[in-house]
Amino acid sequence: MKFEPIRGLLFSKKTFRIVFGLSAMMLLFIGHSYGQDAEVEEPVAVLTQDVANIMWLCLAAFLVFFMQAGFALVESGLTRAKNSVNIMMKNMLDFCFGAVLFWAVGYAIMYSSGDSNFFGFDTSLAFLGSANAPTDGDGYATSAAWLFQVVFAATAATIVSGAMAERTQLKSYIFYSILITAIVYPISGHWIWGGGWLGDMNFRDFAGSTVVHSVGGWAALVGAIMVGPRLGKYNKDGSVNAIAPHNMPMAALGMFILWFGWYGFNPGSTLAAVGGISHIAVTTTLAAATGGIAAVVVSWFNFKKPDLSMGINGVLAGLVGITAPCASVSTGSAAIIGLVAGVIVFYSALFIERKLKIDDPVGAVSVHGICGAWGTIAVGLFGQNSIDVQYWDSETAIKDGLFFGGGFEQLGIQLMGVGAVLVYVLAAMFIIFYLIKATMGLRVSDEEQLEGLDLGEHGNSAYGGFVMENTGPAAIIKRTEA
Amino acid sequence: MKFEPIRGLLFSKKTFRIVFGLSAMMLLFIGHSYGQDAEVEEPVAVLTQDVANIMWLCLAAFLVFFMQAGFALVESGLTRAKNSVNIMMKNMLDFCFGAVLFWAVGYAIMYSSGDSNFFGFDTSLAFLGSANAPTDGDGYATSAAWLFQVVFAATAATIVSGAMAERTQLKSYIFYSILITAIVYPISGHWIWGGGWLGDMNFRDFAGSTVVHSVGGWAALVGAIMVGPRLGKYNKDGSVNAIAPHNMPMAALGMFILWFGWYGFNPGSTLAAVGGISHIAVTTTLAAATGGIAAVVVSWFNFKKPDLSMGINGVLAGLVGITAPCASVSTGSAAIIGLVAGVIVFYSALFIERKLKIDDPVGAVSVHGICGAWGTIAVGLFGQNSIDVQYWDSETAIKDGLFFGGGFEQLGIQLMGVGAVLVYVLAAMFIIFYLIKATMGLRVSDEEQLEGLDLGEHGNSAYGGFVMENTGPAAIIKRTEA
Amino acid sequence: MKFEPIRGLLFSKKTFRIVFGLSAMMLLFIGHSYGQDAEVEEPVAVLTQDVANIMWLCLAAFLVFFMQAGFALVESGLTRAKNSVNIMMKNMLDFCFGAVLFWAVGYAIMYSSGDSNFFGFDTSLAFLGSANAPTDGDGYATSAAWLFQVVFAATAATIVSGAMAERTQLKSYIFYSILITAIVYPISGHWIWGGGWLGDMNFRDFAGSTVVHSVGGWAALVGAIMVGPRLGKYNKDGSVNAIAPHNMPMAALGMFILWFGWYGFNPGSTLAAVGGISHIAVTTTLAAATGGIAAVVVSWFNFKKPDLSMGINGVLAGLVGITAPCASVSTGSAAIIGLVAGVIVFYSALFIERKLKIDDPVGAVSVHGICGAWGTIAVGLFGQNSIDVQYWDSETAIKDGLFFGGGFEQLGIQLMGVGAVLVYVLAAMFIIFYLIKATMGLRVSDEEQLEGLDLGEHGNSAYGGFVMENTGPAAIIKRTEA
Amino acid sequence: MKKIEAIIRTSKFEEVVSELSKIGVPFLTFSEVKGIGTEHATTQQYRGTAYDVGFIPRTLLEIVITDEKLDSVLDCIFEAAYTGNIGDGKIFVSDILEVYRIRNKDKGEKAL
Amino acid sequence: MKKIEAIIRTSKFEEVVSELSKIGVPFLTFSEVKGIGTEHATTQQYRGTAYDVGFIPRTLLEIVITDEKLDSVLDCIFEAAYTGNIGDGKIFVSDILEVYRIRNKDKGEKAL
Amino acid sequence: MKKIEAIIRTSKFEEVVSELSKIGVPFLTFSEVKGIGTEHATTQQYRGTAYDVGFIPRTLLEIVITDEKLDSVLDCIFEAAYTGNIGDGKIFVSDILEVYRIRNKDKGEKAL
Ligand SMILES: Nc1ncnc2c1ncn2[C@@H]1O[C@H](COP(=O)(O)OP(=O)(O)O)[C@@H](O)[C@H]1O
Ligand SMILES: Nc1ncnc2c1ncn2[C@@H]1O[C@H](COP(=O)(O)OP(=O)(O)O)[C@@H](O)[C@H]1O
Ligand SMILES: Nc1ncnc2c1ncn2[C@@H]1O[C@H](COP(=O)(O)OP(=O)(O)O)[C@@H](O)[C@H]1O
Repeated sequence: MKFEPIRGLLFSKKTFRIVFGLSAMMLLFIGHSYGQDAEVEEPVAVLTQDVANIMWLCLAAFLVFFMQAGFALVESGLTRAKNSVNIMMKNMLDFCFGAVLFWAVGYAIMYSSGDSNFFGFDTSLAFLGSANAPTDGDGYATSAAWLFQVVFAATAATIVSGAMAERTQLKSYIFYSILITAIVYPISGHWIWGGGWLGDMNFRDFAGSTVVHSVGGWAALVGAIMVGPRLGKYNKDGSVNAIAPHNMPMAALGMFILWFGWYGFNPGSTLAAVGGISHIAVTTTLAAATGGIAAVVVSWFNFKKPDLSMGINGVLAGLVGITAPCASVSTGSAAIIGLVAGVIVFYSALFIERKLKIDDPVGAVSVHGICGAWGTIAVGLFGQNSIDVQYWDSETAIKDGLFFGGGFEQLGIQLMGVGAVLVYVLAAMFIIFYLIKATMGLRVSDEEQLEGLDLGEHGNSAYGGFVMENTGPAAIIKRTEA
Repeated sequence: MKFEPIRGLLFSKKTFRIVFGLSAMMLLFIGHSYGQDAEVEEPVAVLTQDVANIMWLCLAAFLVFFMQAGFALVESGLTRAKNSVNIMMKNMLDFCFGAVLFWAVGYAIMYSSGDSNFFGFDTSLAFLGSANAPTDGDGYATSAAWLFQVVFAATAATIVSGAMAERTQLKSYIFYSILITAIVYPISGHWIWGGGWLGDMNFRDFAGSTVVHSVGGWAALVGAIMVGPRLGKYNKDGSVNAIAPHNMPMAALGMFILWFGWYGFNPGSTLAAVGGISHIAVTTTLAAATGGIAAVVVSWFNFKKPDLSMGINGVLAGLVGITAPCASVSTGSAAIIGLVAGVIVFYSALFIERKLKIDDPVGAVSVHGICGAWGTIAVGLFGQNSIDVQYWDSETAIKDGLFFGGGFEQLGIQLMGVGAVLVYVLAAMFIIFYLIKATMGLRVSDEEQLEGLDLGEHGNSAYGGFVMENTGPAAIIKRTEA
Repeated sequence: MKFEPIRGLLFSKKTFRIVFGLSAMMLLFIGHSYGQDAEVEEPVAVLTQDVANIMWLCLAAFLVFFMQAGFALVESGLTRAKNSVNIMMKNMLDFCFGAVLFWAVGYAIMYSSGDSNFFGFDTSLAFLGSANAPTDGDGYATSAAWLFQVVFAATAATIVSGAMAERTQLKSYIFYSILITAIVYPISGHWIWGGGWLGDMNFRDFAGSTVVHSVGGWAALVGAIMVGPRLGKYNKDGSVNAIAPHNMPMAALGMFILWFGWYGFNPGSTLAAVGGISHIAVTTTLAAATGGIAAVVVSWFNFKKPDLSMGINGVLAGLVGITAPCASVSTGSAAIIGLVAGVIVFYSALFIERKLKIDDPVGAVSVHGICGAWGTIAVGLFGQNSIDVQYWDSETAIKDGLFFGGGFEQLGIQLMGVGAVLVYVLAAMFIIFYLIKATMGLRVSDEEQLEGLDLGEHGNSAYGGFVMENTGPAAIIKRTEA
Repeated sequence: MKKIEAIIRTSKFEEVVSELSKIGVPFLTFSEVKGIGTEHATTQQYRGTAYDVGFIPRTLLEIVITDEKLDSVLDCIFEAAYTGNIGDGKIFVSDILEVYRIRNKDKGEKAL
Repeated sequence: MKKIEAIIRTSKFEEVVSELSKIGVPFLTFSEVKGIGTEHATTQQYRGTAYDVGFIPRTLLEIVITDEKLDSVLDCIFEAAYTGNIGDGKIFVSDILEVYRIRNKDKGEKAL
Repeated sequence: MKKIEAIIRTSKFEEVVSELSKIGVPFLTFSEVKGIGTEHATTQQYRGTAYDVGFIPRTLLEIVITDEKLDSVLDCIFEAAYTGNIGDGKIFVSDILEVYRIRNKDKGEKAL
């Protein structure tokens, strides 16, 4: 980072070359071509589209990376203080292991060249292949693509953390997170984004409602079922106890960070520096807003009081819902898609908790699984060819959706994709969690759960110096009426 | 987000077209024009200024969006734990409702074409008009403009939240926030940025000291007066009690996030990808720094100890103060403007609390209202035509300020703008809050205020598991000497 | 920020000029040159490389600025609640004072033109010289360069805060932070980045493992020694007590923010908008990941339980370690460099605490000092000319490292740089802290330390409303076996 | 000497303390306790499931006092802690054998 | 009247309270205290240095009761707070001279 | 048997506990309480307005002990909790009728 100062860059030929090692690729010398225009004499370097694409992809990836903090805060905030160290550790480690595994293996599966429409492994991409030590713009483009993909893979992995919070062994969680980033996610990702069969059918999942969120959400569903509910969550008669969260401002901050990061997630999925990112950012904003409003209003109506945790879920549901259709729908449709997502997430969370008796402390299955499916299907309902074609060529652009006169064609494709990924992920994750459970076990002991995983798994506690309530499982929490 | 991987973008013609649906607009094929330059054979795509502008505007808008989290944290941190859920809910909802309303109505008022210099409504912009489902770069530019504007509108709205914290009904707050984003803010915004009379007079408010911050600050003033002080804030003899904040690190984090987001707020207001953003970022940095220093030093001197909450206010005051003049002054002037803002905010906050007996828990009126006015006036004192003209054409650029030999001309215009907005906002907000108070009421009951709005409005609490002090209003807080 | 709306920018000639005041520099009118290409008729403005560089530098600087929040949170989270106000104040003020001093003095030292290889002062850069009120692209480039440098300088300064936490007087800390940003950091910075003797030797420190982190780390070492350990940290027999942290989720959030900000720190150090930033972002990601994994695994092995605070240190160690070599090594080497950093930081932290009996509450010396040195040396081990040359011209590019067949040449240069900075910083900081100690004193009184610096220095407390444990120094903390 | 333990509404704490100091009893020890009795805490809810925390935060005052002052202290508390609603709390009186002041080993009434 | 102070395991609190309410004692005052005794707290560690917090969080129940009910309350606690391991806690019984209900100045057994 | 309630300076807690354990009393129950007395808490300030929290955080020790050991425990506390400044705290002694150990229903001195 030598500079003398940067002004040098502009005027000193020497320094110029120093930093612009890539000049051959990146700079465009124009000048004498302007025969009749005497004003411009010096050649002027301009930013090529290739470099602009790489930069945009990197910036978007940074924003998506930051979502990792958002997930950690939402999960920790909505659970109890005695498990906070454990939750932070999980959210740190799933990214760390995920990055290494996706570098070594995952990316080579996801983008294996098209021999197979179902599964392949491209050894030339393992360990980032030639981009391992890139020496040209080609390598840099691969690096940027990997970076953007790895943060997506880590998102899918970390979704599960919330659903299994407060009762899962750390080592089992690490093991799971390695397998999802290395194998499970890349396979279905390959189907849709890597040149596989769903992509070939013009299944549209622009930014990952299905590829990322539903995969994470269905994995979370299997995980929550297999690890079982937290002690004290359900009474013998099947009635439900509230397990109160320990830090609502922390959860709300996490929501804001996730929303912020989503501006990398969706607009970044153009993979290129194009004007169309602004429309995507607008649809994303509106769906998040209507999702939040819907969930708050519905909870206000049903519970008599507006529930913040439901509002947070609603915003995230709107964001997950718009992720697939963000570049295929109008702003009006986006507002409706978010609104519906906010309603869905509310009833889904209650249904899973109260009817299915599955304990998902943060509502991850509803937000990511169910609303991911909703968003993917919404492409077949609200999608408009005239918008989509701005981001794709006319052959691969979607058909108009059901509500825009296109009939059931695109909707059918979307439903097939949703169904295929659902079946695949449920099966794959069932096998994985079954094997983990059978060998190393999934669940901590009841004693450990009672005193908290911070003490049991890490030997310490999150909030030294604060006087905490001595809560047992259902201690001092009595259910009255729902 | 299909890619195979992104390398494909560079070499495969097919994919190229797929992603670059906008090629006609965005790509610049140069090549055969280089008759004498045989090296460049292939056409090379470059980033057009139009797309670069859109991207910069979007990135800046993302940063400004994140300020929403900063506001929530500062407000919550500086107030009591028993109201934290409520504060997070307000800060989430004012953005959600604000986005929907500004999409439906607000933008169409603010940028109504120039029939009227005072008020108009451009139906072709309601619900984002043609950019609702954009099919060209024109639409994308409008989308980007809306995005950048909506985060500004939400900022103005959320400022009020802090001043009315800990005692305002949630539903009244929602109602207020709808009205300010839909109507109040767009009208004065139209005057200055939307082609209205103040803009026509070359009133300069580059990034919104007046348009955004003063509007929010004056609305906060009316709100704080109309809702009345918190229980226990003032004794019968008029003396003041301290109501201690519950989480200073949270407030400080909020300040850092706001400062970070301000780098979108001010530099983004170029509305274009230009080199001049760097100067704006520098003036912004220096004013924030001197604002923080000034407030800490003054509080150290007056209180014998340096006060963190005043320091936070000082940084924000510096930022608000430099918002209008950031692109019109030198770095030295910026440092002075920030310094003065830091001093002003200190004395202003004490004056409002102790003399006017208005209870503004976070100092919002002083930071945003008063220092917004100061910043706007500072343009007329420190502004330099030679700097300003870099960002505007020579007709619309400001005159030199009083301290730079320009006399009172620009200062007069600035003062008129400050005064006009002050009068307008006080009047409009008085009517709005009056009507809300008369119909649904503004203030929660005293009992609810005592036990906290978290319990009263939401039925739960922010910090489950922590043992909290059982504080009544002035409980265990006795004023001694100021 | 006038627009009508932004669409106007595209079509109205007038507005066009208004915002594009810099057109002469920035816009490239191409058109009639396309003699044979009748499609493109209108001149199309494109983004010049100069403006793109400025924008990238600014964006990167914004991200690095945000690291200030990360440092504050990690430091506060890993220490006790009774000092949190003080820590926030320090982290706010060191940036505020740092910005002003670096503007007035520091930058003029660091980039003093090459009269001297050791020390100089370029009066034309003091107070940003001509860029104080820039009127051309040259000035904007200097502004951007200053902005990027000031956030680096503040990083170096703030590192020390953690090592001296919980016992240092605020005014002494402010005094120290002024001196490091104004003088100490700029001098060694000049040697390496400002045209000084180390840079001339082709010493490679791409993004500041030595320039920023080691300088901060060695200063932290001197500071921690001179201020002495916290009360109760060491028993009379020399054995060590644990002083438990007060907020682990806060510390983890700080780590995520630092990681996020590092994507400005390293990729931004290209100082130019080039495709190579993607490779830098990948090496940064992998080293952080392996650093985190290594520290967790080693702590798990040694302590029987995985330690979160060590994991946080490990991620940061990986990031510091890759900072110098990020643009000179392959992704595989990056993974190894991070892994080694994670192991080093673990043993280093224990060694400093247990053998050297130096009390560094957050492990700043190990993370920044030791791992900064490790990263710088790693360039001489893992560096590859073929990668490095992409970012520098062939004359200034590094030689291959020891493990890549380049022998000891580059390694020798790197070792010399590490050694020179070590000696210089230890000497300079010893003098500074000695003088501060001799005049105003460094350490607060024991009573103040016991009741906390929040009460002693600021007269209040961070967490009003929470019931806190009444902890004395070693109160209720008994050491058993390590 | 007698020990008075008064379990009062938290919201009445300020008032009781200031009244006690008026009648010359500006010393006591208090702590945050939780009460289970006839009065129940407000029900809270999280995600629509109500829960009754089952107890009410109360303040426990502990005052050791000479026998003569007992009645005036009792009256003072009756007055200041009164709302008339269920949950105003209880007062327990018991015997104290001896009191010491650590600072100077004063004992008995002198130590109060 | 008697005062029962029972220092029990925090984890047994729920059970004791619900058993007491079954035998007609649905009122008590409790608080979070810390105990030092034969049983020791789990050792914690931070950055590899173990530390013994030296005490165990316990719940202190305070119940004032008529003399007749004393035995049944004691039995109830013996039952519900029992695990058989070291650290089950202690019960202290002492005399209470008088009890008042603040709400209506009831005194004596009526006030309970 | 006697109950000793000692309200001491929080900063002296460690010392008192370790001295007590030296004289064979390694058991007690303690809690965080707040004291109002002659000594006042340091004044805090927020935005320049001073406030007196009005109380001092103190530690309340509760030790039940046989009558013989009473004096040695008292002396031990006098020693270890002493600074000589106002606010060293108080010790209250009262009678305990009976003590039980929950684990095995031991009663009386055996239960201590
Ligand atoms: N027998 C008792 N022993 C100890 N504490 C009691 C007893 N009875 C009541 N209390 C305490 O007194 C508080 C108030 O009692 P409650 O029955 O709710 O109303 P009231 O005081 O009007 O009779 C309870 O919350 C509890 O803390
Ligand atoms: N003499 C005593 N005075 C006051 N509290 C005591 C006394 N002895 C024990 N305790 C309390 O009882 C708790 C349990 O005592 P412990 O010796 O650990 O087991 P056990 O109850 O099985 O004998 C202690 O943690 C302490 O709170
Ligand atoms: N009569 C009393 N009843 C209960 N607690 C008391 C009484 N008098 C004093 N205390 C407690 O003792 C503490 C110390 O008393 P204070 O008057 O400040 O100093 P000293 O102990 O030196 O007389 C007080 O903070 C309070 O907790």
